[in-house]
Amino acid sequence: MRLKTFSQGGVHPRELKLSAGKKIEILPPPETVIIPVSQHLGAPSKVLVEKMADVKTGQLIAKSDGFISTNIHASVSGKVLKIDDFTDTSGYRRKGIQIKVSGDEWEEGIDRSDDLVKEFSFTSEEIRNKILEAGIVGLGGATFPSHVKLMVPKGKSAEYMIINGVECEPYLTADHALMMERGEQLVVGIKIMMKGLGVEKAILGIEANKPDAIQKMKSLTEQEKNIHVRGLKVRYPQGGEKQLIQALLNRRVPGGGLPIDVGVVVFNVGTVYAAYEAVQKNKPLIERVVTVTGKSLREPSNFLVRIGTPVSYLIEKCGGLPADTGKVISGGPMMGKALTSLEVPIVKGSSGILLMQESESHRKEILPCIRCSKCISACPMGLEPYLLMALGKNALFERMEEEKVLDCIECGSCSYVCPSARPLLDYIRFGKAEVNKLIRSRKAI
Amino acid sequence: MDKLVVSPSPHIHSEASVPRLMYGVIISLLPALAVSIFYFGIGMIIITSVSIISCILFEYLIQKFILKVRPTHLDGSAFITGLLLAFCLPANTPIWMVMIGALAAIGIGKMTFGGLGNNIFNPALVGRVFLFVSFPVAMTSWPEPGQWMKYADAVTGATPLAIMKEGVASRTVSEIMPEIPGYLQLFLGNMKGSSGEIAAFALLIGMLYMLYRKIITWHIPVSIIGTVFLFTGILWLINPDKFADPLFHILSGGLMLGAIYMATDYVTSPMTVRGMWIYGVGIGVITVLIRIFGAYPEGVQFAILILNAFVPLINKYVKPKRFGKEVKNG
Amino acid sequence: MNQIIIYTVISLVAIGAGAAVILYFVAKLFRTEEDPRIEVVEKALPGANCGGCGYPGCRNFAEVLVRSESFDGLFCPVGGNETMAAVASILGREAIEQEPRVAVVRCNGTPEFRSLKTHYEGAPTCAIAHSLYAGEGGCPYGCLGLGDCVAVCKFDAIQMNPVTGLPEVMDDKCTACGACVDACPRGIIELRKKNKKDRKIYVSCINEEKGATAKKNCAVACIGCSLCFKACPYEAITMNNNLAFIDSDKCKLCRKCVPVCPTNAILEIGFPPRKTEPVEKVADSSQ
Amino acid sequence: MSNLSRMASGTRFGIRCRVQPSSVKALEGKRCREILQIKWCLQTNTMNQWKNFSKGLLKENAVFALFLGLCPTLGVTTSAINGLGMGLATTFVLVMSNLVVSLVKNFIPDKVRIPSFIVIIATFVTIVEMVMKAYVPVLFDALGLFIPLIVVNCIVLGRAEAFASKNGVWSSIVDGAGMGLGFGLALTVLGSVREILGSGSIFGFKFIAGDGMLVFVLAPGAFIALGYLIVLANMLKEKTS
Amino acid sequence: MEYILIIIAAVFVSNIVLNQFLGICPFIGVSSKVSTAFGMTGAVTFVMVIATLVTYIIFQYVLVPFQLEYMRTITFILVIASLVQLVEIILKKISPPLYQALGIFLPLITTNCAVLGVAVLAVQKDFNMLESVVFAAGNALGFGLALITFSGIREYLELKSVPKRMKGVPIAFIVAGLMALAFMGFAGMV
Amino acid sequence: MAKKKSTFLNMVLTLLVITLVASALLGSIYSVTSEPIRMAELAQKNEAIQTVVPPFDNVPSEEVSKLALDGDTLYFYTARIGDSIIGTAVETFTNEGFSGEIKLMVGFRPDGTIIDIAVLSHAETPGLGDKMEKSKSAFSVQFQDKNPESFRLAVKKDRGDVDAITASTISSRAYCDAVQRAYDGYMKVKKEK
Ligand SMILES: Cc1cc2nc3c(=O)[nH]c(=O)nc-3n(C[C@H](O)[C@H](O)[C@H](O)COP(=O)(O)O)c2cc1C
Ligand SMILES: Cc1cc2nc3c(=O)[nH]c(=O)nc-3n(C[C@H](O)[C@H](O)[C@H](O)COP(=O)(O)O)c2cc1C
Ligand SMILES: Cc1cc2nc3c(=O)[nH]c(=O)nc-3n(C[C@H](O)[C@H](O)[C@H](O)COP(=O)(O)O)c2cc1C
Ligand SMILES: Cc1cc2nc3c(=O)[nH]c(=O)nc-3n(C[C@H](O)[C@H](O)[C@H](O)CO)c2cc1C
Ligand code: SF4
Ligand code: SF4
Ligand code: SF4
Ligand code: SF4
Ligand code: FES
Repeated sequence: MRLKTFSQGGVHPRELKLSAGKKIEILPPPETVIIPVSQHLGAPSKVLVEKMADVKTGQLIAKSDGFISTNIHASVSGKVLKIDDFTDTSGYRRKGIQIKVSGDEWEEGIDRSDDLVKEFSFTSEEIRNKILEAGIVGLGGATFPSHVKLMVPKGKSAEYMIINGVECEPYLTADHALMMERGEQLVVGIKIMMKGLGVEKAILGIEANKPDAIQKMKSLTEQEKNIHVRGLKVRYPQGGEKQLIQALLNRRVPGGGLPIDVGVVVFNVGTVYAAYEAVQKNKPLIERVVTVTGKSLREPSNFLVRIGTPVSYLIEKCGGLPADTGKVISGGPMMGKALTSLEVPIVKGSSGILLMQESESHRKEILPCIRCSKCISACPMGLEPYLLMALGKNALFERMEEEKVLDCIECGSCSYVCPSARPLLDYIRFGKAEVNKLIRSRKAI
Repeated sequence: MDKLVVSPSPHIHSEASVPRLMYGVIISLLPALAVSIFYFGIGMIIITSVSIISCILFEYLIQKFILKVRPTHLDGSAFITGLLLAFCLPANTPIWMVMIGALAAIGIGKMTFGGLGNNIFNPALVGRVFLFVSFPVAMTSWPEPGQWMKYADAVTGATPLAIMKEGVASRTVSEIMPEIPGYLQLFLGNMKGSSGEIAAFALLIGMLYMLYRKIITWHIPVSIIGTVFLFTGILWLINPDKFADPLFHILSGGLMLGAIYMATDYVTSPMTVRGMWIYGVGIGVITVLIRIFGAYPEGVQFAILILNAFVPLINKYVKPKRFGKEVKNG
Repeated sequence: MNQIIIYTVISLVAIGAGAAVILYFVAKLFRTEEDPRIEVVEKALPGANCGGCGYPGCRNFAEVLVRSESFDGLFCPVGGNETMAAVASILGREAIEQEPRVAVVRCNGTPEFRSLKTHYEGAPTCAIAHSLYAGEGGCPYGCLGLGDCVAVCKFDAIQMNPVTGLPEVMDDKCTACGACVDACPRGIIELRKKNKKDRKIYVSCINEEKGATAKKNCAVACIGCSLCFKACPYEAITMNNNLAFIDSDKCKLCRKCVPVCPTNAILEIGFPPRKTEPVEKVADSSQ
Repeated sequence: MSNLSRMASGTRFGIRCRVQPSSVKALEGKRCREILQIKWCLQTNTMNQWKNFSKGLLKENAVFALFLGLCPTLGVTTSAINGLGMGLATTFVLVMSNLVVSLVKNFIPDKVRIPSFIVIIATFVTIVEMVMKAYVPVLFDALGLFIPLIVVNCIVLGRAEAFASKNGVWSSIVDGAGMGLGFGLALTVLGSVREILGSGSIFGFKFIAGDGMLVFVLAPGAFIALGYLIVLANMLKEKTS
Repeated sequence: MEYILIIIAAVFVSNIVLNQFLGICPFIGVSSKVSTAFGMTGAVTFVMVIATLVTYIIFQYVLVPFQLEYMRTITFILVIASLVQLVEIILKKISPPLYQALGIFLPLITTNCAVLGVAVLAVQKDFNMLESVVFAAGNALGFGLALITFSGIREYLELKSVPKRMKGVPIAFIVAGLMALAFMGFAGMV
Repeated sequence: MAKKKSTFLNMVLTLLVITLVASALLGSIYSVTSEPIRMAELAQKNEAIQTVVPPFDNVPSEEVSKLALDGDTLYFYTARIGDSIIGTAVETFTNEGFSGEIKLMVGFRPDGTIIDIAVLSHAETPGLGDKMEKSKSAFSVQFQDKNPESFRLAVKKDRGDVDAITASTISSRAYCDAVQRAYDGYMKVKKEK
């Protein structure tokens, strides 16, 4: 059977999954961690602890402060050193809690064992609460608070839950490793989330470059009538939820809409695993799987890392920073953010740390657009990146809005293919921000 | 590591680059060039090299001394312009005329608009039509193929299309056909015509190469050739005495060269697939109209230029299929 | 022949008068109400209806003029400046006499004072760099040096200095149109009162971070120490969020604040040299 | 602003005057009893008159700067002589209609201003038409349709409206002459360029054997040549100012 | 068939703008936006047809009988000017939306050579009344075709990096020249 | 002096006066120029007639006969010396030109032999089709002293006897067409007489 994929646009960069097949290595906590209070989409959490207070691993240290917001827990035990502004990935300074680690003392009631707990008897209400309590956010990158996604808005109904095991970004293998090592727990997690959401059907989508994961998840779900595992043709950005839904169900999320508009909710495998731990083991989201990789890195690895660990610590564990590093990226090469400093902490949304060699770190010279329309063919959303960039350059934001700039999922396929190396997405992203401003000011009137 | 490089995503880039694309086109033109040299010998070599060198030189001079920007004359696009300009001239065109054509192509057609990527009209065709209108006598006398060592002194005659056009005024198609080389000869390029347009098979090989390298998509060539085939086919069915058959129209004249290389120029063709179809059908229809009802025996060059003018409107009104626009809930 | 003349006269007069009569009555019959100023403005325009202004006809141009907020980009090539001045006076839009102002760039982060920690390679505009990250020097308030302000200036009054990496305003060309102020994503540029001989005294920094943080990224940052605030005899200086600001309307150019600044963040421009040079504090602080 | 300059440049007394405030300043202190007299002093200022005339040649050239009257510009300039002829014909109409309009301006109610001006202009155009037909039929044939079209040449009506209807007789004539000659100059230059490139001759004098680049005699060449000429004129303007 | 030929000739073969050099001022002046070009085309079509009809009648039934052909120019322009004003006044009252769409272009048309030119040409070519009207409509279409494509190109060039000196009118002329070059392909078709 | 108000009376009066003056002026200039105009037109015609027929002593432009043909009209001007007809100039036309109508004046001897041909008006391309003018090329010379009865008025491509102007077959064809029409018309008129 021909493998499915989404029908429009997309690219296929070299996969370079250097850390594929590596076991997840559990890293001990570093000396100090910095836990930002805004690791998720929505309102920053409200700090509950004070300077010099003692905290235990898993203790609630910042509380959800709004409907779209969530809890934050101490990922280590020790003393709060400072509550101050710390440099984040962008080089801007934002509020965070710095903890000096001493020992590893855990909060009461957390089950730290590896035993698989299959049974559960919670209502969906209870599941949602536990997920909020545990501070779970989407680990697929957008860090949207997961309990919000479990609440289906009135007038809409969820029919399918889709679990995103696509991992379409080159280099990254965190989800792959998770599926290989914690498959059983995942299946339980899926059932929990289905219950929480109140849906009957779930589909797990995995790209064909992870045959072992497909194999494994298929065999684990053989007994489950309602959970299907589907292999998908390798194509970026299949992991984007709109593309994934279209690939699996051939439903198209309308422009400006949410997956729920077509009866679907999408979760990343990491999110589902975190939900399992939260519900069955009472364990809040204080650690996550991170891929540390790069062509020159001595030992690309998958780590289970405490939130707040500095990036430099991870790199040390992989054999140190290679001399020819030109760029360090948090996330994958297509969507990740370039770091300005190696002292920034791992946060809930960090899926990988990628070290680029000096020679591949630089952008090519920008040439004039030759209207080859390759960006249009690559755009999975059917936009016209060349036009959007031209409009953005000329500050014609109203026309950008007409040209549906807000539909852009920032996948970067357009910039990737452009033979003239035009910074298309840079301008589009900027345009999106300006258009959003426009819309807000219009609403204000 | 000195300083960390910071830039927005994406952080990797495909292999594609402008020079790679352009040199790909040039490679795909080599078979046709070889065939043309086979038939027109020294004349072909002279006009091709003069045309390419002058295009590159004019691009360099204009960028360096008039526009005062960094010259990009070696990115391959001026090379293609020169090559294609030579391809649509008779192989006995005087050198000074070729140079005027190159100046019109690069100076008026390209640099006036700001260089690569900014022009509205296909530069090579601007050069070609500029010459055609300026020197119609020289531009309508075609050397006989096979005169190896002859250049300016080559024996000239009319192209199959011109013979047909002149002929149908007073005779039937079947009476004219004997004066025209057979279809196999047309396919192999053994006819009078612009130096590079003659060999259909070599141009087709080039097209396959470009399709394989994903330099162009099939939509424009297929829509143009298909339209010409259909339109002339209908006319032919209506009155085979007055209108030549579709195969003749496809194999003769500059249709192949135009459809495969000139109409597909990125800069001057539409951006979306539906736009390409509109553009291709438009070129096909106008080509046939000019060939059959107009004053000139050949119309591809004008048809492409005319549709070039419509490309901005096409791009304005024909949008790609937006994701999630038309389909809701399954 | 005379007959021809008579016919000529009769027919032309008939056509002309007929047209006038018809027009008059039709105009009466189909009268519409509108802003009376449009009529007046239209009269002031040349009436050539040439479309040179970019609008289809003088009347339409008049409507646009009456509706418009400012005359930016509106110009009648036939009538020229005089006509536009006449229109302005009809619409009561004569430029309000204002104290002349000039744009001032309030960042002093040249490479010698601000070491660059990263290298930016995104789209070369300040707006995009600003939305991406804090900048190559690490100061989240400092100039990004990519020249959005230069690009928008219609008068070529602002240019990038390749040595300092900072934009420089040429006071004589600047019209204080404020385009650069709007263009700078960091709000570095301010329109300040224009003084005699283009003299000016201003705090060339807008960093609101705590002194230590600010100083770590840039040796000439304002650290909010309030020394200048205390030194100013005219209450021209205000302190806000760790940042001193000199109000150009209150400043009397006495130069008292300049030498007291420990980081040399206050610049004096256009003055003759002082008799006693202020101590070179910058040099030692940057070591 | 002094009373004097306000009177001269404003509309306060129902009079508009095309003077820069700076030139008014020069006149301040002179004793002019009546505002009308001020106007008169200004208009007879010879320096001003020269400026008035010369602006049409380059700075406010109808073709190169204002982009008006383009149809005849492109249509008749297949040769230098045609351009010159058309330029002179237009100048005649411009001068005459400016003259008449400035004479009668005060008798014409506003509502019929435009129709009246049109009639005046059309009269002179028809006169040109008849005279040409009678005495230079060859030129008339070459210019063809574009002679009657002088009526709708925006420049003519534009000057009548913008200048002659607000100014005195003498300066209106000068203005018309300047504008017209500027127009003629543009046409002659364009005609020469097209003739040189297109036919290898100038004012009918052939200097290369054979044909030139035909394209310049035809429509496309007209547009292209004018496009580049405008660029050159702009560069010249920048240099002179 | 004859009427179709008249239209094809007017639209493509001897396009009023690209080949006959009429109506160049609005072609250059009012072509920076496609939407404006559409409005202008509508207005020109309207006025051109009516004006040609009225001038035809006046010429054939007033000027010719009295042997006043030499008065052609002056009467035509008078008629056209009044007509345009009339249409404008009426349109403004009876259909404000239509006035908004077309009416604002009307004053511009008085001084448009194309209208007077077509009226004169129709008389010169000895067309009958219907032919004159078709001729006028065809020319209006030709004007529209050229104007709309041209405005499309100019709008597009706004987003491109045309050299500073060429920006605006000069590049417009070059584009018009190249369009004229392309349209020469239609030569001899009728 | 104050401007006139826009009252109805003023408006009509103004227009009346202006049109009155304008028309009077025009009328008088017309009466002055109409004669020269007529003369100029006649001179043009006579000049053409003179070039295509031998010297005559009558006024051929007053000895006109017409023949309606193909939607247009042929004009015949007879040239005489004394009473004997020495030639006829035929004003002919064709619509087959490269760009529209071409008008020729063709001179015939009474036996139908072509004396000479002059071009009255055309819109052919300068440098190409306009070579039909005598001043531009020798194309028209080949028609002199040929009798269309034996000389086939068609370009060689169409199996005629005329050498076409280089790269202007269309104009040449049209030219032949016009001459042929003149000849046919002339023969027809002669037969009827
Ligand atoms: C303002 C906002 C509201 C959302 N509301 C819902 C919701 O009600 N239900 C839901 O399932 N997801 C909701 N989402 C989450 C999105 O569907 C999506 O999962 C999230 O934005 C991350 O997707 P991405 O990583 O593909 O960008 C919301 C997201 C945003 C930004
Ligand atoms: C271009 C693009 C690529 C993405 N790739 C992946 C991916 O490979 N794996 C993944 O889990 N989520 C990916 N996402 C995020 C998903 O769209 C979606 O937000 C996520 O699956 C929702 O689950 P979560 O809320 O549990 O994170 C991608 C998003 C975008 C816009
Ligand atoms: C700008 C231009 C103008 C032309 N003008 C004429 C013309 O006036 N008369 C004509 O017969 N052909 C004219 N042609 C037609 C071409 O010369 C055409 O090739 C010719 O009709 C066919 O060639 P042939 O005459 O050598 O057979 C013109 C072509 C061009 C490009
Ligand atoms: C597929 C392809 C076709 C091209 N065809 C032409 C052509 O027909 N004429 C030409 O001048 N340049 C051609 N070029 C080169 C280049 O795109 C052209 O010079 C631009 O129009 C200059 O801006 C072509 C390039 C490509 C990639
Ligand atoms: S980044 Fe946006 S515009 Fe570019 S390809 Fe992706 S969705 Fe399309
Ligand atoms: S891929 Fe690049 S060069 Fe091609 S159309 Fe898009 S922006 Fe232009
Ligand atoms: S943009 Fe305006 S305010 Fe800024 S420097 Fe230029 S003229 Fe001055
Ligand atoms: S002052 Fe502002 S706009 Fe100008 S270069 Fe600096 S950051 Fe950019
Ligand atoms: S001169 Fe023809 S429209 Fe202006």
